[in-house]
Amino acid sequence: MVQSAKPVQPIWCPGCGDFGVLAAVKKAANELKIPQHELALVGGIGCSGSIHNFLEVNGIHALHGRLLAQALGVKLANPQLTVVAAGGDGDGYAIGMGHFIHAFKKNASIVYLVMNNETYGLTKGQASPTSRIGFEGNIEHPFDAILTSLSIPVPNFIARTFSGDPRMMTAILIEALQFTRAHRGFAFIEDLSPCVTYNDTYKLWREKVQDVSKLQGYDPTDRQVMFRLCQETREKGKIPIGVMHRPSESETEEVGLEKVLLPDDLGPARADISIEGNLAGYTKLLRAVT
Amino acid sequence: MVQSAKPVQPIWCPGCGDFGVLAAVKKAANELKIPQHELALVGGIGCSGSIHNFLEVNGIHALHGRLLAQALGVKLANPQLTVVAAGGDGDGYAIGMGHFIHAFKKNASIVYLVMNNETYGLTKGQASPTSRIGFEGNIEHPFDAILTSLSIPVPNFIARTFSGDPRMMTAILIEALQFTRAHRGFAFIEDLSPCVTYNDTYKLWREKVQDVSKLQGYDPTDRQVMFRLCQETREKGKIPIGVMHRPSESETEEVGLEKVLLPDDLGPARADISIEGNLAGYTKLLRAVT
Amino acid sequence: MGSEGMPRPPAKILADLSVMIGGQGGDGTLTVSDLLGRYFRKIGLYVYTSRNVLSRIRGGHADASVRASIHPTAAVKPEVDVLLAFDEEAANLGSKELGPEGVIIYDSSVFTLSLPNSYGFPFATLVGGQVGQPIYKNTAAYGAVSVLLGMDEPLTRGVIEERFQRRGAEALQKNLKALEIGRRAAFGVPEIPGHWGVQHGEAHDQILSIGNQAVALGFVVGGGRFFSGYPITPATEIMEYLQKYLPPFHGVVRQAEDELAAINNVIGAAYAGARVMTSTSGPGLSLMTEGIGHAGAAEIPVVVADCQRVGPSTGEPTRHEQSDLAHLAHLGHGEYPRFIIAPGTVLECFELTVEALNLAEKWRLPVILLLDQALCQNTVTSPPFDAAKVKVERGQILVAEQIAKMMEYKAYKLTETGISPYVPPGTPGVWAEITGNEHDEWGHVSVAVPNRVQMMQKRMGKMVKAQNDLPKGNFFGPADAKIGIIGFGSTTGPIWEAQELLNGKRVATRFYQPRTLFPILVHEVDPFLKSVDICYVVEHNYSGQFANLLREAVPWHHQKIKSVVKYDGHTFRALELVRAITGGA
Amino acid sequence: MGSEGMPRPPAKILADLSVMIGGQGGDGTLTVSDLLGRYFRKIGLYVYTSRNVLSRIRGGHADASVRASIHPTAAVKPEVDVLLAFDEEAANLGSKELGPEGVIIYDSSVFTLSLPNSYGFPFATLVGGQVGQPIYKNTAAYGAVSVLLGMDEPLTRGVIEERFQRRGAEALQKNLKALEIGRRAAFGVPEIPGHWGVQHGEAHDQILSIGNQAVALGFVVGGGRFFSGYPITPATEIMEYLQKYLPPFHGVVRQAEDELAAINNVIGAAYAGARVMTSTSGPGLSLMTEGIGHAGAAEIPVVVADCQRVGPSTGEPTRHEQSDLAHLAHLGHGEYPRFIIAPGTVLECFELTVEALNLAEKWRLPVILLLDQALCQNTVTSPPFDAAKVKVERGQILVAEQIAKMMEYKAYKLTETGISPYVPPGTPGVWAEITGNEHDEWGHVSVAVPNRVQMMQKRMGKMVKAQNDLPKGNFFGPADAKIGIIGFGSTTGPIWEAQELLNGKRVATRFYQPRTLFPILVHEVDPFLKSVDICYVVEHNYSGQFANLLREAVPWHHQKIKSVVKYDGHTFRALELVRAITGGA
Ligand SMILES: Cc1ncc(C[n+]2csc(CCOP(=O)(O)OP(=O)(O)O)c2C)c(N)n1
Ligand SMILES: Cc1ncc(C[n+]2csc(CCOP(=O)(O)OP(=O)(O)O)c2C)c(N)n1
Ligand code: SF4
Ligand code: SF4
Ligand SMILES: [Mg+2]
Ligand SMILES: [Mg+2]
Repeated sequence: MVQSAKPVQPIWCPGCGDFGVLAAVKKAANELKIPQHELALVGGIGCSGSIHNFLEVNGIHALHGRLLAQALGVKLANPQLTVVAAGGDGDGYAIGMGHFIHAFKKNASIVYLVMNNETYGLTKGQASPTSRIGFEGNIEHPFDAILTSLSIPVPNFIARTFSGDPRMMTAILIEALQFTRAHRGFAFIEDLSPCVTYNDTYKLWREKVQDVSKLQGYDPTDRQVMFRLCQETREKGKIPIGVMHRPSESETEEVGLEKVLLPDDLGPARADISIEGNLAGYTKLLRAVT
Repeated sequence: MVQSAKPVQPIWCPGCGDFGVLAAVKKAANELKIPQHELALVGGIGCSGSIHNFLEVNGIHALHGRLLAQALGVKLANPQLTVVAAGGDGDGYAIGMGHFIHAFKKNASIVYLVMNNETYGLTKGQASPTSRIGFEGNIEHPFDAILTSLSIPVPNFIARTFSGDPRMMTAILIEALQFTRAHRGFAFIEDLSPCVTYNDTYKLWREKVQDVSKLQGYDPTDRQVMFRLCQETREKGKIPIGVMHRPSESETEEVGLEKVLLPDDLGPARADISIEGNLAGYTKLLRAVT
Repeated sequence: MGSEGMPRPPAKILADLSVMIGGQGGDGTLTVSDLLGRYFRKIGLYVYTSRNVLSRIRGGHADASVRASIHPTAAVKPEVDVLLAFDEEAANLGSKELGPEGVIIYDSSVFTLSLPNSYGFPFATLVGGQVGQPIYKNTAAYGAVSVLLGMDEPLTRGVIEERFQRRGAEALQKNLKALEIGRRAAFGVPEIPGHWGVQHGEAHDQILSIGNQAVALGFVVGGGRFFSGYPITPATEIMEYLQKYLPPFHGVVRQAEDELAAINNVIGAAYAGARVMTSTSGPGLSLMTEGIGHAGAAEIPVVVADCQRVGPSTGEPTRHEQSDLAHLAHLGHGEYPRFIIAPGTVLECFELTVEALNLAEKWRLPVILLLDQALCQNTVTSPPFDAAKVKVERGQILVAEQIAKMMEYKAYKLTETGISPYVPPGTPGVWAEITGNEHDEWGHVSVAVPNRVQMMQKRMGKMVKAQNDLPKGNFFGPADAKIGIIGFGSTTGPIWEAQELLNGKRVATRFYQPRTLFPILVHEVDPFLKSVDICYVVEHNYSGQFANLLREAVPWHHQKIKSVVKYDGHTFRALELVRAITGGA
Repeated sequence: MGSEGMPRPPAKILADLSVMIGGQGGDGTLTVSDLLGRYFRKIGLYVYTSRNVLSRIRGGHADASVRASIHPTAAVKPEVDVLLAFDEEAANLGSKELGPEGVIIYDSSVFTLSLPNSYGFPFATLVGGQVGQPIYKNTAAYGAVSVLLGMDEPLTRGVIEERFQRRGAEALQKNLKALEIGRRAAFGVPEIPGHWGVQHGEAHDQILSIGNQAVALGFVVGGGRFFSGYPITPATEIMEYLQKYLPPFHGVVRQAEDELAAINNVIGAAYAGARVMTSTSGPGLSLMTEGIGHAGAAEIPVVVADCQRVGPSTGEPTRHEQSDLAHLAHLGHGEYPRFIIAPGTVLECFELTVEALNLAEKWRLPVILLLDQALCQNTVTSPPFDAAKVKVERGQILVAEQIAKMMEYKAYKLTETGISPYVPPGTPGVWAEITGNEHDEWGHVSVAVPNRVQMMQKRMGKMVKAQNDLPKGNFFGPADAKIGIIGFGSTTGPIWEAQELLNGKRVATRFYQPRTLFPILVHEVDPFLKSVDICYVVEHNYSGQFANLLREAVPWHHQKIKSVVKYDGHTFRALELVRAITGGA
């Protein structure tokens, strides 16, 4: 077999939450038997965003905040690829906020994995959009990506996981991958992934996480219910985790953007672009200009 | 008196919804007796964004999508100014989406007025993030800025108005201005402002608007209630208008970002920056470097 | 003449004429110029139309002009023969450009004029009364002009049918009625009918197109299959044409949420193996700066079409300029290779778009297709585009059989040419790391010193090694002329015309139209500058940006380089160039 | 010596020494270099420390070096005297730089070395056992080095107390304990104690600082009151210092959501009348392209500090380069004026930040403060900064009395200098329109031709009219030297040192350190280039960007201009420059 790029040693600090995500990605890809060459991982810039370097798959290191924009291009160019975008909370919710909101709306079948450590790890611990008030002088209310994603009226898959709960994390990631591989649309997972160096929240989060599926009235097909449950959980000082929106099959049967645009699945990257193969069509096109 | 820049004739098409906004701004500023030199209007790029050219106030024409970022700088540099940012839906929800979401979070006391015509007027009628499916080939679900703004856990003022209902529009604008002038934080108004040339929705919207204050259970201090009411109204094919979030006095007493950062109100633009006036402080600062 | 009411000499037959149409935005000036352009093309003339509009939807002064000639032309005629004015401002502005024998036709329901050779018709009132909607006044005015120029009646109608049939029967009928109204009115004034004649031409093989359309077509035929863009004047039409053209060929067009998304969308798609492009203008281009640099560092082939308009900042969105060149040549923090190629005609827009796609993939780097507002939006006759002549060259994209023979696949393999063969994701049995961080051959992040130096040399070396692969310049005029002219993009048209005018004055010039603007092709420029005593570098910007690039690349010729610049938003007139070159009237 | 165990000659006293500390990220190499730097400064030496770290938080090779000398220095010493290695990689890499008499001290709990003059101590094991946490091994190693260099014991401790007291009593105690462990171990090896001595110096008036701190202080003292930025290496410290420094002076510092917000935040604040700055590095700078152009078009005074790092794209975030210059000189679509000024020392970082603020407000345009990683982050002794010497010049910002006398206030009034007096919003009785669209004197959008030409000339003319107001260059070396050197930013240090080395070889050189890089000050450059036969332009990039700007500005000197470039992420060593200039070893 041809030798491809080998994974390098993770650059993460020992104990970093991102190791949990790496393990879950490996497990999920194994379980679903996704061929390595069909998995394309688009990384953000940050500690978290280097995850693709530690896996044997197609990896592209995007620009800070632009991973979703690049991932969209990858998916639409070749809808057969399983595309995972993975990066940090700074990358996704600060500089990347515009693309983040639009990713729900565009609804390409990409898994987006945010490793939320409530800080900018790689630049040494500044406050991020999810930082609590008081952290490194932060005076802004933390952004809750789950609440906001529930506000966008598109049937996406939405979940939050915790690196300290690898079972749930892996199960949800598998579900998200299945969702996107069935071309059902965009799947967003925010993983609570502590930064042991600048914001070690392992202990705190272990106490605070609340599995939403255990709450009364849990119904991940109903945005209003989930919006309320998540908000109430927050008000109680807890952090809701679990699947927050699981649209029904009927809502999402192959509505992924790539399917809408390319129902025959033969996308830009695999189309025949030879002149011979297209001469009739081209000639007709050009003749129409008079 | 010194002659300052005179307003020019609006460049808008006859009947454009933006005329309604212009009238409301004039009326509100009059009613509140805001001195012209204290009003700073930051315009976006688009038909709507040129509104400051038609008023006798301080106007700055920002870049496409950057009006909130510039408005923030204006307000923090001189908290005494009444700052209004005004632009289109393309400007605010497409290219400006990142700053839009962060404006709620940052919570500077700025009024942000989006003239939503569900299209890009100035570039001749392409689909915008709020366009309905089918409009100019649009295949994306329209973005509902009110729902999303209700998802951000900060006590902002949130409302939607309709240019076809100038009374409500003016009243709400006055309230928003009062809110920001009292340094209570960010105030967002989305005005439904039809583009008669590329997307004439006057008739349609007149039929569809629903004053939320008339709905049972209306409670603008409760985000969950309003989230539900707005979503239900949408599901009935109506467009909710009115005040969607009116935080209580106790939540917002002078929490505007500029007050938090500059409690003495003497901001960057008006501080004494002479060497003489600061020599003692500077000397102490520099002596600390050894 | 005319206004005296005396029997006239036989009508003068024009072989090169210009009609200018002016009014308020929304008056339909562009429609009239379009109709006239279609007509003239049908009688075998070469046609060039230009526009002069504001960045607003209705109101404000707007004008357009149509030139028709038995000779190829891509420039505004120095003097206007017929001025059609819908309001007084248009009459005043336009009359300054009117030739001594020029005729003004105007809408007398709006204003009156007392200039010689001016004829008022109450188009708006007449049409308002008889068709019910005064907006059709422009078609009536077209009718009056058709009478003035003795245009063939069925063909005059035919052009309207061609243009309006898509709009439905009612719109068509109303336009035809307005046409009749205009013609009848014109026949009522004795000096008008057949005042002039228009010579028929031989250019029957030509098509009528604009640069933006040619770029869109070149993209499709060149194998482009993924496009993402964001609306911006004067680039939007490229996206709009592609929205129509691409889907039947398994292509995708996305309107992105902004230009940051657009450039990163195409980077992602190119990474995945598609041929891609985005198009924009100044403000959007500035926003793409980081993205284009990423493509340069990660060696991802993207084409960026820049439809230049007046800068800086929001500037004058609808006006013409060529002031992004210096920015593009030095675009982005750090250093990476890029090619900037610039078509000078609509046909070259088609051809060089294909070439841009080929070059990007062959050399694996960003290619800038540099356009300008006049080239993008002005209608001009062109030889038709021929798909059979197009060559799609993908460079070293490896297919399954090649891969099977390989021991290893390194996405950034160091090679003689600096080009690393590429395998897109999804190809069985291989994968790779792609990154904009400095990296080793495997795509792994590396800061090792020898690797850094090699990788910089690999990438930057492409700009030297590719020189013979880059589009060659065109040369016009005698090789022994001692006066040189350099110009690119839409200045080619006015320069050709200036060369002819200078020829008439026995001033021989040689015009070098570079089509690769960056890197400067020293092997072309150096002999050219050697061959002349002086060289005028003609461009639409303040600083003389191309002249500056020349000074940097061939400083030994600096004394010969003279900048001729214009930065007022309007294209050069041939006479301005003649004056600049002869140093007087 | 040493390893033979023979009685040694009396200790050699070093007057210029270099200690290199290498290991894995997280080993605390920067802490050791900081401690040594503090110590040497206290004994009156000039100190220069540099770093070489990876863009990751822990692990991977990282090193730092400290130079201390009785003479001023801002360059890495050609040869290392003491190498402190925490792992094998550090020993291997570092030993290449070791001088013939150099000594290696290493952590023998991790590896063993068989090189001459190398002494292993099991720092991690010792500290792990006695302090409980092996991470304090770096302080132990500092202790060993202090013994090797015969450093004064109380002062060695004092430096630790100074640095760690903020961290609390426990951390301090542990560090002091680790110090003792290291010292005791070193005393156990006969060759170590007082192996060398370190000469005391006279530089007691100096402070120890980095460029980023000096910029932050210059900003405050220069009247800067609004800063918005986004974290990015190597610029982040500017924001972090300002977060501490500004609030007491009614200043505001914001961490923005991205660089687009940062530049537009400062534009808004400058419009409102505050003195502003943002700071960033390559990727952020590219994102600010559109915003900086807006400031140029709308005539809003902003200062942008660019802390250059290795590009292109994400490049090498922690490494040194000067490759954004060409980008900055041509930044943005369209054309607008800007000044690029470049300090060469930490003191100049302070002074020119003030100057940047003055120039921006006086000329009403964007000013780029061009820095580089070495200048930004390397610690160096510097004369202290003096607030009393600072001049805050606000240009023509009008106050109430002036306004009262005016008939009209036009924000873009055409004047002789091109500068329009400014009245910030909030000033009673006046208001204005400010825009990045082309505009007339009132700030109303205009596409009128004569207005466009005047406004372009107004703005662009500033770059000519301001020439005498821009920071002058420094000249070093005899005026009659025939070999010229040009270099800017942090290359000044190595160039000074090269000049001295060349002096020793009787090669006289004259060094011109321009502090205004754009526009090129022809009145400075031209006579300088006239005065020399050849001129080496020394810079950290691939293309020779400043040399290219010179070719463009003074092409007649092109034959004298020789580029000396380095783009491997590391600063020039003086010897490399000597070799480049003498053309051999
Ligand atoms: C345009 C740009 N701005 C800033 C940076 C510097 N930068 C690198 S990583 C990072 C933030 C990382 O935070 P996050 O995304 O939360 O990732 P983490 O390291 O916490 O996993 C920043 C600001 C950059 N690379 N590019
Ligand atoms: C960076 C940038 N991209 C694109 C444009 C072109 N542009 C001008 S206005 C506009 C959209 C206007 O739509 P909207 O904001 O909804 O305003 P409207 O005209 O509908 O009021 C666009 C895309 C620009 N000026 N700058
Ligand atoms: S700094 Fe934080 S986020 Fe980065 S690798 Fe270390 S623990 Fe993980
Ligand atoms: S195009 Fe639409 S938005 Fe623009 S001025 Fe006309 S009606 Fe208003
Ligand atoms: Mg993070
Ligand atoms: Mg709009």
